Parts: sequence; structure tokens; C-alpha cells
Amino acid sequence: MKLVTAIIKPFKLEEVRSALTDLGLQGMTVTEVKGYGRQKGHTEIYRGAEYAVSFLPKIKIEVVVPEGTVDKAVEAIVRTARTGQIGDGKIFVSPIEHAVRVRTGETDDSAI
Amino acid sequence: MKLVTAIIKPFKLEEVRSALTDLGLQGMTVTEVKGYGRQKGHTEIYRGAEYAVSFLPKIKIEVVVPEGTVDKAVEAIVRTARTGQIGDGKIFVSPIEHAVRVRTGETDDSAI
Amino acid sequence: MKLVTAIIKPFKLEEVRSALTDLGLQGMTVTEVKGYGRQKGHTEIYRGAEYAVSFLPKIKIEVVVPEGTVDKAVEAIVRTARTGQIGDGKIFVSPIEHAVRVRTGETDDSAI
Amino acid sequence: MSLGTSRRIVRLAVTAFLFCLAAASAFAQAPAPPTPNKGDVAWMLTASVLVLLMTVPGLALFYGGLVRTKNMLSMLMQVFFVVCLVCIIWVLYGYSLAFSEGGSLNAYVGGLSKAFLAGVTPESTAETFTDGVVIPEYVYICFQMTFACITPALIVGAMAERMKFSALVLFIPLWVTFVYFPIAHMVWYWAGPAATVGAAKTLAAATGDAKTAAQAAMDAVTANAGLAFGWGALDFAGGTVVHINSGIAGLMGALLVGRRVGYGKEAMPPHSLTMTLIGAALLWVGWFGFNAGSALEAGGTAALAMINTFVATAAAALAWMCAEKVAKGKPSLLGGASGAVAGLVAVTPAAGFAGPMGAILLGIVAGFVCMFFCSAIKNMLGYDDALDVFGVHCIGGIVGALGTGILAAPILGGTGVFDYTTGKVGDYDMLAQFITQAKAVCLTLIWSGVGSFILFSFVKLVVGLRPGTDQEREGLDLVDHGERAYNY
Amino acid sequence: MSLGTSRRIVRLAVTAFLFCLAAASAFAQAPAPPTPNKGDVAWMLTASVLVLLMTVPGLALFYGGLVRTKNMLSMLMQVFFVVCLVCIIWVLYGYSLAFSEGGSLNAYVGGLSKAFLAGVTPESTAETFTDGVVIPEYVYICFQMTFACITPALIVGAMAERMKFSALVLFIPLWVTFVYFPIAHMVWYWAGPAATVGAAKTLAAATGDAKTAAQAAMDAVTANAGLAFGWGALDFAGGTVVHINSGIAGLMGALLVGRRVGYGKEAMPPHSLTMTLIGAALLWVGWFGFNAGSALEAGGTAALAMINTFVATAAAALAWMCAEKVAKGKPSLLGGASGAVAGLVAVTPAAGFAGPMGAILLGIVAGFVCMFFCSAIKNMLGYDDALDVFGVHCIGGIVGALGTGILAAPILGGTGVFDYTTGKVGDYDMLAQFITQAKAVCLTLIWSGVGSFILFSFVKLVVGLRPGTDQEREGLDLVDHGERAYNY
Amino acid sequence: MSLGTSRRIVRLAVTAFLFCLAAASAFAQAPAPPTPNKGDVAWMLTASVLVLLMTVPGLALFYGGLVRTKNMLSMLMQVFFVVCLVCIIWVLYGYSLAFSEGGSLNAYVGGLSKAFLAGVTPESTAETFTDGVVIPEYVYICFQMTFACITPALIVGAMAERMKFSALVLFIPLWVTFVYFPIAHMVWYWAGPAATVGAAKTLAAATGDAKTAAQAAMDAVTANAGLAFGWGALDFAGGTVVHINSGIAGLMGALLVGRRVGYGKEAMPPHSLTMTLIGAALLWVGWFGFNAGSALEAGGTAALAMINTFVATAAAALAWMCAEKVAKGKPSLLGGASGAVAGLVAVTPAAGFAGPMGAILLGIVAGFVCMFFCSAIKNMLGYDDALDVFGVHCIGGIVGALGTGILAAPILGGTGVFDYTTGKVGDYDMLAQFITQAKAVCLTLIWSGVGSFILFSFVKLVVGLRPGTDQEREGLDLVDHGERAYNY
Ligand SMILES: Nc1ncnc2c1ncn2[C@@H]1O[C@H](COP(=O)(O)OP(=O)(O)O)[C@@H](O)[C@H]1O
Ligand SMILES: Nc1ncnc2c1ncn2[C@@H]1O[C@H](COP(=O)(O)OP(=O)(O)O)[C@@H](O)[C@H]1O
Ligand SMILES: Nc1ncnc2c1ncn2[C@@H]1O[C@H](COP(=O)(O)OP(=O)(O)O)[C@@H](O)[C@H]1O
Repeated sequence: MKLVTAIIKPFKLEEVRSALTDLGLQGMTVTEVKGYGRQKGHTEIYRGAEYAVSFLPKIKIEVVVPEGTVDKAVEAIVRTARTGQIGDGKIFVSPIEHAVRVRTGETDDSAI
Repeated sequence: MKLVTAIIKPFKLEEVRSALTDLGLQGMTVTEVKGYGRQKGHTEIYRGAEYAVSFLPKIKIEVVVPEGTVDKAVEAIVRTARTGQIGDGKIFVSPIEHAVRVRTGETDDSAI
Repeated sequence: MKLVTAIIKPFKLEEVRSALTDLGLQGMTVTEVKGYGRQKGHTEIYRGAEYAVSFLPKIKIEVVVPEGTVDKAVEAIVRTARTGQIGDGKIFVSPIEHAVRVRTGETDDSAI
Repeated sequence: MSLGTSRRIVRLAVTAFLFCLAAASAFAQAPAPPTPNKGDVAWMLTASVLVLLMTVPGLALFYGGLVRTKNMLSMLMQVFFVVCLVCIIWVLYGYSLAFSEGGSLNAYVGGLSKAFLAGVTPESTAETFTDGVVIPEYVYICFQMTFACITPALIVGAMAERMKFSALVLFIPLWVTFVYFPIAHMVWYWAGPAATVGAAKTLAAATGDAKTAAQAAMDAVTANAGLAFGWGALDFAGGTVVHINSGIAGLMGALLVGRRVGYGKEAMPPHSLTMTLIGAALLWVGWFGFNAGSALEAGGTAALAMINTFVATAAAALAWMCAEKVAKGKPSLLGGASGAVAGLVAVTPAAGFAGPMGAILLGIVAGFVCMFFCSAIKNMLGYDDALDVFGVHCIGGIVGALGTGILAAPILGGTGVFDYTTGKVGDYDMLAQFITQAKAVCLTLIWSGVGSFILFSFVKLVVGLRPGTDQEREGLDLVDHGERAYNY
Repeated sequence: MSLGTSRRIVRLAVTAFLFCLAAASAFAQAPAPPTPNKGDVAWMLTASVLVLLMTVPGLALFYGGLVRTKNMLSMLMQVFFVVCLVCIIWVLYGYSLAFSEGGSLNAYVGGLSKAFLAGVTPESTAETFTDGVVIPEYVYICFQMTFACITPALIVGAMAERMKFSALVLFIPLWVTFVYFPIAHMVWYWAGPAATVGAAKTLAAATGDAKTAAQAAMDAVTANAGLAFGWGALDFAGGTVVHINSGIAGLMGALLVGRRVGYGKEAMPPHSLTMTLIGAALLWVGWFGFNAGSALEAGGTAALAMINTFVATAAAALAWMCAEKVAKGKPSLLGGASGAVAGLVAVTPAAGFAGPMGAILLGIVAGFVCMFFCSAIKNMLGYDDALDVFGVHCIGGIVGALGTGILAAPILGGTGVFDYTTGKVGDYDMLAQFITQAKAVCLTLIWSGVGSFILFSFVKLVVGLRPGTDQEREGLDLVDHGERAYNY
Repeated sequence: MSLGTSRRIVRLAVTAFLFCLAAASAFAQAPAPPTPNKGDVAWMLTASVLVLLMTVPGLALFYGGLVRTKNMLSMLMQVFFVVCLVCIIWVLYGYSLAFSEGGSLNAYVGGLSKAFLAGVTPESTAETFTDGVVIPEYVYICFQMTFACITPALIVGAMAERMKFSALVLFIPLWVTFVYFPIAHMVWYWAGPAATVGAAKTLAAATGDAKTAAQAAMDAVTANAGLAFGWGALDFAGGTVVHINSGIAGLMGALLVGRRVGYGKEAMPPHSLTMTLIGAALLWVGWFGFNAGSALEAGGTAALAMINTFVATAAAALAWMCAEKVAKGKPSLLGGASGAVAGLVAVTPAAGFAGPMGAILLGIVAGFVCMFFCSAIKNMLGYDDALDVFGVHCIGGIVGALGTGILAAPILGGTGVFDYTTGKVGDYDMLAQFITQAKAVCLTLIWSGVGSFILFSFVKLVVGLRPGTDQEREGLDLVDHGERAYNY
């Protein structure tokens, strides 16, 4: 199994989610994160104080998929998350050695 | 070392934590996440607008453990996090190649 | 590529970020997490009820770097995040097999 | 005991003395000008403060809680800014345009004789609805100022989350000048009780040729009123002037600015119903100043307006919740709060005319109608009136304006209409009154609808109404104001 | 200057004239019925608004801030709903049951002669506590309505986070009907000053056989009062009727609904002490309407009630903080806020009777006692009164009710008790008064305790009191109302 | 109609009768002591409540929203605690020190004759600014109490996020005793209208030797006043006493406690501008009690103060936003709110003296000056006045105090100054008045500046002013109070 981690623009979450479910992926975990990168941030001013904010709100999607589905998943995310503008985000694939479903104790592919 | 990542129901955190500390694991990192899966969500209505919310609040526990402790840790989590109902969550195990304790610079097993 | 995950004290974020950018790392992802460890927590009292809070606010920095940069990155983080007091945090290094830049579809090293 | 009062008593004592020497009525002699009763002053000062409370923070929070976090500040800012701007415009020329004699245009708008509050001093007084009862003019100006402030502030909810601040800055002064002040004048301006009663008395006393002259004078007095007031339309506290007016303007704005990016596709839940509830509650609290204050006196009518404002609101909130329970299975807090506002809107024109039982009925109807409109009909029509300004204020206002025509009837526990010429409540012709109400509603819908459409179009032409899509996605807080509402 | 006043002056002038012709007292002639003083009206209108402010948003936020996020809306909703529902019930029959003559049941409850506010017009007046001083009855109804609204709203805090909304919908109408209205009648209903003074005058004047008749009349008047009022129990603004009453009812509810899932095991910290502080502050602000408004006049007694409400609250807040500092090492904001509420509760019955120094003492005692009760004793007994309704309102109310018996004593700077039959403050028997207070407290504890227990049990039988465990875990906001309080 | 009034009328009727028998002025005979007009009482009760609303929750939220989450509760707690503590101190000896005759020290501070409110009863009255017009003394005490509470509460904003609670607990009682009470006495204490007018009358009537005696008496009366009042300084509602006073004290505190850890390096954005807006709005709302209430009567002057408080605030808010738009490209909500507060501060001393147009001008100036000061100058000087207490309250207060000297001029639409000896508005010497104002400003700056510096230094010595660095990083909420503001 692999863990596919995607960092995307928040408003793209719904599209990406449905694209993944269409692939038959029945679960995923989402986290609100802040991203730093090429995409420029903004400046905030509070009375005398000015702050340059370089971290932007992003959504991190983590989905563990069977070996076979990795490429399809990555492709689906790229397709749906892309706006073509700086800040669209990244996808990272890393290995998962073992998985367990807490409720049933099922393991590995049958757990996800 | 391995990274054991567990996604569980929020109210189970305390139980899981103490189970892990009982194993002698002295640290862990916890993140509030939203989970999508078999567990059905709910519908929210605001005046005319209805929204089907499919993401549910979950807690992600990340604990890096020495090779030897992985199974014990997984077993402990399964035992304490289980309610037997859909949505109990998952456990994923992935490799950690290197660890450092910032304060001391100690590395690997002695760092965790 | 490797994923360098650092858990640090919140007020150190800015320093760490600039240290990493100085290494030419152009992006990173940050998450607000709660940490449990040797650092003792505090007690909260609300009228009759007392709660011992053992989870402390931490910041998790995730940065994917080319093989070559791992040590420099780790060193930079240790240097800037250290206060010498319990709770400074940890750094974990794990493998990333594949990376994609959503906007362009570029992959691996050229994607980060 | 006010100095005025003591002065009277002194005068009176001397008078009594004169009596004894030559029993002549001292009261036939010209009476001193009336001085304010401090009880009325106390209440009207309080009422003015309450109406401000109802706008900021009240309305600001009610609206702000309903938008997404990224637009929270823009919502608060827009309401707050409108209040500040209109305060200034009001004392510069607004009060004059609304409440001074307008010469040839008097049916539609006032003149500039009171621009910059010319001639107003702490001693000047304004008449209430009772002959011989006055309050300091500054109090009257403050009270009416708060009405002029909240009305345009209500509009912004319709274009929430997508209208540029700069567009608002241009729109507001135009709108109050060409829409609000005229409508306020048309509905509320009249010669006042003293003149009316005086003319009536003279007419009654007059005989022979004097009669024609007196009749002419009487007619002049009656003619010296805004268009709708002349028709005899009833609007106790501003159902037409404030709510129908802002509601239809909001609809025009919503149509011209267009739907929010992602409307119907992305979820746009209120970011804090807690703030919305605080806002709704403060609206209720402040509305007592709005409605009971509109009696301009601390007396029985104010008390009636107060109890009606209690029960109509409660009834409408319960009605909306019930409707939700039936239609969607669960009563919601937002439903309750929306219902309360709908009830407040509906009872506004009726507050001093209907009886408590009538007010309950009015509230129930308003709750159901607005609930139905905001869910079913709005979704059907598919326009994006973000915070239901039209659905609650315009629709609710119409329910109230028409309902007033019915519930003011004494047979329904209403007060009927006081006839200053006869000095008592006249016979009540429900049908006639209902038609008059309908006319006033149409007048407002047309004047404000057309006027607002023109003004929004003009602003769109000059500075444009909305930001770029990316900016809208980033949120107006950062784009327009360079701030974020929360940094937890 | 009110019309009434001018009319008087006219009458007076003529009178003065008559004087001179035949020096006969014009004042022996039947006086016109008293008309309200606009100063009183202004204050009572304001006071009514303040009490609403104290309930929504005040109480709603105070409670809401103390629950977990997932139950925030249910808390706000329950308070808001109770207010709306009771407003309607009040005008339908509540006012009548509480404040009209109850025939044979008069000692316990009123009649239905004023159901639907029959016969009340903007002109009708209600007596204050001063002979010849009246306010518009609508104002009186509004003011008392706000009391009827907040009392049941206080109860919901005890069952917070676990009571079904549907259970509340059934419970509230029953509770106000069988518990609140009767207790209000028992404690507050009486024949009024005019009748009392009149009867006393006649009695004094009467001679021979007339005396017996006059005595009978006098007794009839005195007998025409609620049970506790007849005993001579002092409750200036509702210590028994509002606080002890709701506090004991809350305890019954907490016991019958049972503890929250996870109580004692999981942490249940307040989700927003900011909201709780806003609520506490608005409770303080609104409570001035509650206490100073209970004087029913804008005079010295209202002023006394106001200063007492300032200092007792401040003293209790400081006392609670000190106790915390000593017992737990740190003074907390929640402690301060809780202390303030405890002080407000305790000073409620004493506001118009104690002197400022007495009020400070009362506040200090209330602060310590309630703090001790809410931490030590409650944990010992182990029941889950979620928001300490019993510990603060019932215990604090008892401290206040008994304390009033002591602090009203003139020797302690209190006002003593005005005797309408003699027209002056009578001698003060502290022990007797203390016992009377204790009797009134017991009456309330028993009537409300038993009544509430029965009603909660009934509701439990009919619709059940709490949701399933999973639902409770998910939170009442989603389960009962299909909304979430925050979407940051 | 108040009992007092009817009594007057009775007396009058009899008087009128006497007239006829022997035409002697009944009014030369000793008049009964004046009784309060209930309209005034109603308004002053309301005003007192409004000033509390302005402090808690108003000021608490305005400040709290501006700090970081981890210090939210400490901010709320400090304001709330100060209010409670000062309430108690006020009735114990504060009122006496501020508003009683001070014997030999009378120019600087009052005496202890009214400590523990000795001799005050519900019947005792306090004079207003009109001869013969009084209000219940308890109301006056409450109203002034709220001023004593908010002034020290304003200071805490300067040391926000880094001052130990224990330090505050020690500092506040010292500061009010040695700084606030004396300054209040110096600026506001005087013999009152009755004495002044009486002495003036006698003087006018006196002839021969009597003249010298009368003159002496007159001088004695004039001399019986606080230092600044004696100079003839104008401060309608507390520009010097409240704002300059707290502002300079705040600066001293900020300097002595030092900068926040990370100041200038780490970002310290406001954690909730929503709370700040709510606070600002409630400050505005409550400030009407503060300013219009300072007229002590419900009349034309209160009305003038009210309209000025509307327009000056609005103008200042707009001015600040414009300045931001120009200087930084975007108008911000925080800017608008800050401007509003600056306007409120500036109009405070001028509220009852300037005309509306003058008030607008004053607001604009205050908005620009404070905006410039809080961004440019403050950053230049580099001290850490966390919430700009000095920049807004002291600077704004100075603008207001000096501006009052100019705008009170009748030629500029001001009211001029009423001369009790002649019974009419005297000639206005702008330069002289401006200088007097400047003197009063300096007196306050020096007394409060030096006094506060000494007291802060003393506290620093005794308990220390700030927590350890780690504690400060963890946040005062947990360190000082063991709570967290939010648990979402
Ligand atoms: N090396 C990295 N490691 C982890 N996250 C990264 C890295 N580089 C970028 N990101 C994440 O991807 C987001 C988008 O990257 P950015 O450079 O802004 O635009 P783009 O993806 O179009 O190049 C960033 O906000 C950050 O969250
Ligand atoms: N493939 C997956 N990758 C990552 N997280 C997952 C995956 N499947 C499920 N999860 C997480 O596990 C949670 C529980 O899964 P769910 O299917 O709802 O119930 P169960 O674990 O009992 O099958 C989900 O809410 C989600 O957060
Ligand atoms: N085994 C672990 N797995 C994951 N995170 C850990 C682990 N041990 C510690 N942490 C994280 O590191 C933080 C600091 O650890 P702690 O033991 O408190 O201090 P130190 O790092 O100085 O030993 C913890 O708050 C937790 O977030």
C-alpha cells in the first residue's frame, strides 16, 4: 500500500474527494494546513503594525491506496485540483507497510 | 523505527493515550482531522440551503516507536479505540529512517 | 526524496522557516498539532472541575527535500528550533517515493 | 420638576390672583410655548441609544455571523461604515430633506432650510403626535438619524461576500439622498398636531365668510404633508420607509452584482451562528427603541408598541421553527432568529395600532410567509440574496404594512386612527385603509426599486460592483481591508 | 408636561378662584383617577428592555459559553425558545393567573378574568407601591413578562448538553402553568396601596358600628393577597419567585435526566469563557432593570436598588475570586463571573430593603457560600447540575431571602418595612421577619421541588428526557437542530 | 405626577388664597427643598447602566479582541476585576474623597465626611447644574461610580499581555486613591448652583456694610471648588479626569513594565477583531450614558451631548479610515473602530459645549491626529503601549480638552459658558478659555504622570510587574488564572 498525500487549494476539496471516490476509494483523511511556497502571501496591517503573511491556507488529503491504484489516484488528484495557477499544490507518495481497521481488526488492503 | 499513525474517534483519545504510555511510549503527536469513509455523515440546513456533510471529526495520533514496539502499540490502539461501530478508524504503519531530539541532538531510538 | 517532519515550539516557526528558505527550500507545509511528551502540561480549573492538560500546542513542519539536502535541513532545524529546554521537539525523516507538482505535472525533484 | 413647569405654576398663581380682582380667564391669553416633559426626553434619549445598539453591534453581528469567516470583517465594516457616513450626511442635509417643508416638491421631498441643522438649539423643540407635547429637536434629530442609519445598512446583506467596499462608498450617499430621504418625507412628513388642531378649531368656530377662509387654511394644513401621509397611510415605525425600502433595494443589488462564486456548488454555511444569535437578540432589544420610541412619548402608546414588539416577535420565531419542524424535521436556531426578525419587521408598522392579540396573529403570518419565501420561492427563482434581505425585510414589511390596515381596526382590538380635526378616534373603514396601505407599499416598491436599480447600475459603470474571482475566493477581509477577523 | 398635569393645573386655578369666594377645600372633592408620571413610564419601559437583554443574549451566552462547542446552539436555542414561548403564554393566560384576583384559590393562584389581556387598553393603569402612583398596565405586563420568561430559562442550564429539545417543548408550558404562575401569585399578589390606604383611612375615621364594618373591609383588603405576601414575606425583585424557584427545579431536572455521558471521566471545559463573560456582564447590566425596575417608579427606592445591585455584585465577585485564590491558588474569570451572578441573585430580594453596606456584606457571604457549594459540596454529592443552577441560583437565592430578613432592619442601615395602614415605616422585628422569610423559602422549595419533580417525571414518561448515547456524543446542535455553531 | 409635584400644587393653591387676603408673594417665603423630577431620575438611572455596559462587556471586549488568544482572559479579567474593586472602594471612601468638602485640602481632594456613604438615604438628593433641580444622591453616586470604574480599567490596555495580575491587584487601589479621586475632585467639585445663585442674589440685593459681608460670602462660595474647576476649566464629561488621566498613566505603565517578549520580531495580530468591533460598538452605545448623562438632567443639554456624541464619533471613524486609505491603501475595521473611540474621547469634554458642526470638526481632527500618532510617532518612539491607550485616550483627550476651549465659543455654534452669578451665558473669551484648558491638561498630565510613575515603581519593587519569559510565552490566561478562553 501507499500513502498518497496531496496538498491542494481548499476550495478544490469537494472535487478531489468525488474524483477519488469515483475510483472506488472509500476513505480519506483531511487536515487543514498552512502552506509556504512560491505562491506569494499578503500583508496585514493592524494600526501601526504591519505583518507579511507568507503561509496560506491549504488542505492536506491523505489517502492510503493499494499499490495498483496509486497512479490512478495521483492522476485523478492532479486533474481535479489543478487551476493552472501558482499554489495548486503537491502530491507525495510514500510507503505504508501495514494497515489495520480498528473496528474489525482486518489488515492491509482489506483494511482500507 | 516506525511511525504508527492512528485515526480514531475523538472521545477515545484519552484512553488510547494512557494505553500507549503504559507501553512506556513517552511521547506522541496528535492532530485534529476530518475523516471520510463508510461512516455516514449528516445534513445541515441553514434557511433555504441544505448541505450534506460527509467529513467527520477524527483524531490522528502519530507515534514513532522502535521496531520492537510496533505490534504492541498497534494492538494497544486497536483494543482501546474500538467501539465496534463504523468509523472506529484505521492504523497505518510506515518507516522512519532517522529521528532527532531537537533539545539534545540525540538521534534515532534514543531520540524518541 | 525524503520527508523531513519536525515538531517544534510554535514561537520558533518563523526562525525555522527562514533557516530552511536560506537552504533554498522553496516550500513547506505547516500544521498545528498537540504534543504529548516529557514536557509537563498544566492544570485547568473550571468551578468545581479540575483537568490536567498533558497535550501542549506544537507546530509540525513537513518539508520534502532532495536526498542531498536532508542533513542540511535537519541541522538547520535543530539549530534554530533549540531552546535547550524540555519540549523542543523532534525531527523525523521518512522516504518519499514520488512527488508531483499539481500545477505543471512536473515530478520528483523538479516538483519540490 | 422642570423649570418650564415651575414657571407655569408661578404664572398660574399670579393668574389666580388676577382672577379674584377681575374674574377673567387667564387661559384665554396666549399660552407659553410648550416645554418638553422630562419623562418623554428620558425615554427618547434611551430609544435613540437602543436603535444604535440594534445597528452596531446588533445588525452587524446578525449579518456577520451568517457569512464565511473570510468575509466577516467586510460585513461588520460595511454596516459600521454606513452608520458613520449616514450620521454625517443626516446632520448636513438629510434631516432637512426628510423633515422640512419642501416647497413645490413638498409631496416628495423636503427643502434645505434646516441644512447643517440651521437654527436648531438645545432649546428648540419638535412636536410629538399629541397637541402641545414636544421634545427637544436634537433628540428628535438623533432618533430619526438612527433610522436613516440602519435602513441602508440593511441593504448590504443582500450583496454580502461579493460587493466591493469602494462600490458601497459610492452607492450609499446616492441612495440615501435619492431614495431614503424622499421616501421618509413622503411617508412621515406632516404639518403636526398643533397646526392641525388649531386650524380645525378655527374652522369650527368660524362663521360666514370667515368659514371659507378657515376652510382654506385647514386645507393648506392638511396639504402640507408627504404624499403617502396625505393618503392616510399608516406606518407606525417604518415598515415601508425602512424595511420594504431596504428590502427591494437589496434585491436590486443582489441581481445586479450577481451570484457569489461557487453559489449552489460549494457549501457556504454561516461561520458563527453564535454571532447571529447575539445579533438577533440585540435587534430585538434595540427594536423596542425603534417601535416604542416611535410613539415619541413615554405613555400608553409606547407601552402598546412595546408589548406588541414582544409578542409579535415571539410568535413569528415560534411560527418559523414550527414550519421548519414540519418541513425539514428539525427546528433550528437560525430559523428562530430569522423568524424573530421577520416578526419584528412585520410588527413595525402596526406596533402602535394593533392590539396584542392582533400582533400575535401578525407575527405568526409573517413567520410562515417569510420562512416559505426564503426557502421554497427563493430557491425556485435562484437569485442570490445572500442574507435574505428581500425575503425577510421586504416580504415581512409588506405583510406588516397590509396587516396594519386590517389589525388597526378597533373591532379587532386595534386602536383605530385618531382624528385631529374631531379630537377623537374616527370610524374605521378597513377596506379603504387596506387599499391605502397597498398604495403606500406600491409607491415604496416602485420608487425604491427603480431608484436603487438606477443607482446600482450607475455605480457598476463607474467603479464596478465586485472584485475578481480570485479576490472573492481569498475573501473581502483581506482584499478590501487587509485584516483577518480571527487569529486563534 | 403631561396633559394630565395641565388638566390638574387648570382645575386648580379654578379651584383657587372658588377658594376666594367660599373658602372650601377643593381637594375634598373626588380627585381625578391618577395618571402615570412619564418619568416612571420612561424608566419602566427601559427596565423591561433591560430584563430582556439580560435573558437574550445575556443568559443565553452565559450558559452557552460554558458548554462544549457541539452543544452551543442547543443552549442558545433552549433559552431563546423558552423566552418566545413564555411571552405568548404570558399574554394568553399567564398574566391573569399571576396577577388577577383568584376567587377561592386566591391564596395560591389568580383567576382568568384577564386572560387574553381582556379589558386592557393603552389607557389602563397598574398601581405601583405608592398610593396614587400608577403606570400603564401594558408596561407592567411587559415588565412582569420578562420575569416569567427568564425564570424557566434559568432551569435549562442544569440539564445542559443532554436534554432533548422535544422534552423542553413539553416541559416549559406545564412548568410555568403549575409552578411559576402560582408562586408569583403567592409572593407578589396583593390588593394594592390605594385599597389598603383607603380602607385604613375609613377605619381610622369610623366610629361606633361603622367601626366593625370598616374593620371587616380592612380585613377583606388585607386578606386579598397571595399566601406568602399575606405572611409578610419580603422579596423585592424575585429571590424566591425567580431564583430559588428555578434553582430547585433545575436540581430536580438534573437528577431525573441523569449525568452527562463521560461525566467525571472526559474533560468538559467551557468552550468559550469569552461568551460566558459577555453573558455575565449583560446579566449584570440587565439586572438593573430587574432590581431597580422592581421599584416600579423612578425614585429613591430604584436608586437604592441600583447601588445595591452594583456593590453586592462586585463584592460577591471579589469574594469568589479570593476564595479561589486561597483554595486553588489562582483567581479565575469564571470564578469572578460566577461570583457576580451569585451576588446578583442574593441581592435580588434585598435590593430595595438593605443599605449599601448591608448589600456588600450580603454579596461577600453569597460569594463564599456559593463558591464552596459549587466546588466542594457538589462534587461530594456527585449529581451533574451542569451549569450550577442549583448551586448559584437556589443557594444564592436562599442566602438572599434570609439575609433580607436581617439586613432590612433599620439598625443595619436597611429601610425597614413601610406600613400602609399607618402611612410610615413600622417597627422592625428581625426574628419574626427572618422566620417569615424562612417560611417563604420553604414554601417555594416544596411547591417548586415537588411540582418540578412531578412534571419532569411526566415528561420523561411521555417523550423521554434525553437522546441516545451516540447522539449525545455527536452533540445536540446537530441532533436536535441540524446546525453547527461555528464553521471557521 | 410625582408626589413632590402635587405637594407643590397644594402649597400653591393655599398660597393663591393668601394672595387675595394679603397680596404678599408666597414665593418669598422659604420654599420646600426641591424634589427630583422623575424624568431626570429615569434618564440618570439609564445613563448609569449605560456606562457599566460600556466598561463590561464593552471595554473588556474592545481590549480583549486586540490581544492574542492566550491572553484573552487576562484582559477580560483585569477589566472586570478593576470594575468590581473600584465599585467597593467608591462607596467606602472614594465618593467622599472626590465629592465632599475637603477642608484645608479642598483644592486638591475631598474629605471623609461621606465615607461609607454616611448620611445618604433614598431621600437625599444631589444638585444638578440647574438651580433647584436635583436627583437622588444614590443615583448620582452610581453614575459617578461608573466613571471611577472605567478610568483605571482603561489603563490596563497599555500593559496588556505582560503585566501580572497580582501587580494590578496592588496598583489599582493605590492609583484611584492617590490619582483618580484627587483629580476628579480638582476638576469637578464645586459648591453647586443653589449656593452660588443664592450668594449672588444676596450680593446683588445687599447694600452698605452688608455688601462687604455678602461679597465675602460670595467669594467663600466661589472658593469652595476644586483647583481646576476654580480656574474655570471646561470638562463636560471627563476628558481630563478620565481620558488624559488614564492615558498618561498607561504610558508610564507601558514604560515601566517594558516591551512584550518578541515585540517587533513576532507577529502579534489581534485574536478577534469581531470582539473588538463588538466592544467598540458597545463603547459608543454606552458613551451616550457617559456624555449625555453628564448633563445630569433629561433636557436640551443632554440632547446636545447626544447628537455631538453621534457625529463626532462618526466623523473620527471616517477620518481614520480615510487616513488609512491614503497612507496604507486600505481602510480597515480596526481603523474605523479606533477612530470611533478617538472621536468619543475627544468629544467627551466638549459634548455639552460645542455645536454639532463643531463636534464634526473635532472628530475629524481627533481621527487624523490619533491615527498619525498610533502608527507613525509610536513606531518612531518604539515604546510598547500595547493597545494604544496613550495614543488614543491621552492624545485624543488633549485634542478634545483644547478643542473644547475653541468650539464652546458661541460664534462657532458653541453654547458658551453659563454664568450663575448673572443667570445667563457670559461673554466668551476664547484665548483665555484655551489657556485655562491647557492649564487643566498640564495639571492632569503632571499629577497623573508623576503619581502613576511613582505607584508603578512602588508596585514593581513590592511584587514585581511582569511574569517570567516562559510564563509570558505560555500566556497570562493559564499562568495567572488557570483557564483558557476557548476550547473549540
Ligand atoms: N518542499 C515541500 N514540502 C512540503 N510541502 C510543500 C513543499 N513545497 C510546496 N509545498 C506545499 O505546496 C503548496 C503549493 O506550493 P507553491 O510553491 O506555492 O505552488 P506550486 O505548487 O504551484 O509550485 C505550498 O503552499 C506548500 O503547502
Ligand atoms: N484509505 C484511507 N486513507 C486514509 N484514511 C482513511 C482511509 N479510509 C478510512 N480512513 C479514515 O478512517 C476513518 C474511519 O473509516 P470508516 O470507513 O468511516 O470506518 P471504519 O474505519 O470502521 O471502516 C475515516 O473517517 C477516515 O478518516
Ligand atoms: N515518539 C514520539 N512520536 C511522535 N511525536 C513525539 C514523540 N515523542 C515526542 N513527540 C513530540 O515531540 C514533542 C516534544 O517532546 P518532549 O518529550 O516533550 O520534549 P523533548 O523533545 O525535549 O524530549 C512532544 O510534544 C510531541 O509532540
